[in-house]
Amino acid sequence: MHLQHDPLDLASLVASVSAPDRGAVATFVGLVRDHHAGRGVLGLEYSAYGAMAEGRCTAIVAEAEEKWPARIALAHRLGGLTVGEAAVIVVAASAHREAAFDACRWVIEAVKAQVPIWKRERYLDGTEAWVDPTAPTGTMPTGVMP
Amino acid sequence: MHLQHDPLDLASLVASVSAPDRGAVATFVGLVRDHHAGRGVLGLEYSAYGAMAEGRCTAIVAEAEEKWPARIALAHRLGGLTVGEAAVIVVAASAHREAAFDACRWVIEAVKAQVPIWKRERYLDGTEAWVDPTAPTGTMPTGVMP
Amino acid sequence: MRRSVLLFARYAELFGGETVSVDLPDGATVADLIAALRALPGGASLPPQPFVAVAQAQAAPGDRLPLDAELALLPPLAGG
Amino acid sequence: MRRSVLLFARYAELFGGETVSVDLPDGATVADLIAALRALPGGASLPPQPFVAVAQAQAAPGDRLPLDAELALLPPLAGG
Repeated sequence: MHLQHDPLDLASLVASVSAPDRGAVATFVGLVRDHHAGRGVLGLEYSAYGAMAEGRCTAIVAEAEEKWPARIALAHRLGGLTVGEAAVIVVAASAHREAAFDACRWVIEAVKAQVPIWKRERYLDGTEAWVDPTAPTGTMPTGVMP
Repeated sequence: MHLQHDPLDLASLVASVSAPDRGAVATFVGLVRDHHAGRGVLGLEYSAYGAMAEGRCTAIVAEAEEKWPARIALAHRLGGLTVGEAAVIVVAASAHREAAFDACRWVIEAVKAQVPIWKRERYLDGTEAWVDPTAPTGTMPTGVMP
Repeated sequence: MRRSVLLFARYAELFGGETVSVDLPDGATVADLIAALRALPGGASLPPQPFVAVAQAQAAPGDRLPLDAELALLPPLAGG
Repeated sequence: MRRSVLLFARYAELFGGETVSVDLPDGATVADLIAALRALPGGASLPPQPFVAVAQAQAAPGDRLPLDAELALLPPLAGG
């Protein structure tokens, strides 16, 4: 399972792929930021096309483990999150730090590009909006409502 | 202080540089491996030119924080370590994941190249040796003694 | 035939539910599905090439829709 | 004048202690220091260009040794 409503735990994900013959562990943690496109963010809600999202995460991990001599852990949070909470964690453990870094970076890019997850942000001014990373930067998020 | 004899704690290092406006956190953890140059490793001992090593770590962190919009945490273990323990941890927190990854990777390379720390490995066969990363791979480590 | 399409996030709000039904001819393609969705109330504000998943995989406009495949209309992804 | 040089790791074993003393002329360079160290018992197995730190910074062979600077001879680094 790569998607979970419970808080993500970096240490346990690192432990899940560490091994005595994998001395290099690269990780990426995405935290909920307090601002987006110039607006103050209070928190957000992640939702997903659950079955497809799980399937894409599993496929991404498998593809990374085929491309690099590395073991990958991947977890993405769903539901309500507040500022500072971890939204996504990628861990890549390898005998070689180049492979660990490259695999970790590739996985987070693949997650952003391929996994059907959506984010609804709540702003300081009381409004909410669905985040659209494909929208031109500087424009208002789509679907703004009070 | 970047050098410590106590075990390294990834979570507290991540927390030390995370902030609501830094949503991307890249980390590198170097663990003691169970083999080196084809030999089984039981554990190792790190020693340092303490004052210079602390100074180089501080300078590396400062240089990385100037090159990238990131905050860096860096800790290196000294003394005796067993297989699987964390020897070094780098954390780079930024608003942008590219900066976080690039800074993290640059710091670990700089640490390996610049910080006066030495490693004496203990092998399964009862021998010990100082590790020399500049020696041709495949050769025996220098200073092997029973 | 009548096909049910899964909706998520902003598109679920757009169409007012988590699924929507459309009538499609035999041999219909992803492009036909998009056209049918666009004709529904709320569908006018879909982007030119919305992301359609067929059997939980990204599909191209020319792909035919297998009879029993799960169909879904996906807003721009925002995970990670 | 007599200068003390800090030794570490394998080089401390090589010279049998954590410091070693060498006689150097005024205006001596890093290269002079290395030559003096190489002439000591154990010094023959030093590499051609060992890493010398002057005042805790890497020094080049032609650098002069300031009078009060801390001198150190460093084996190949193995941290990280």
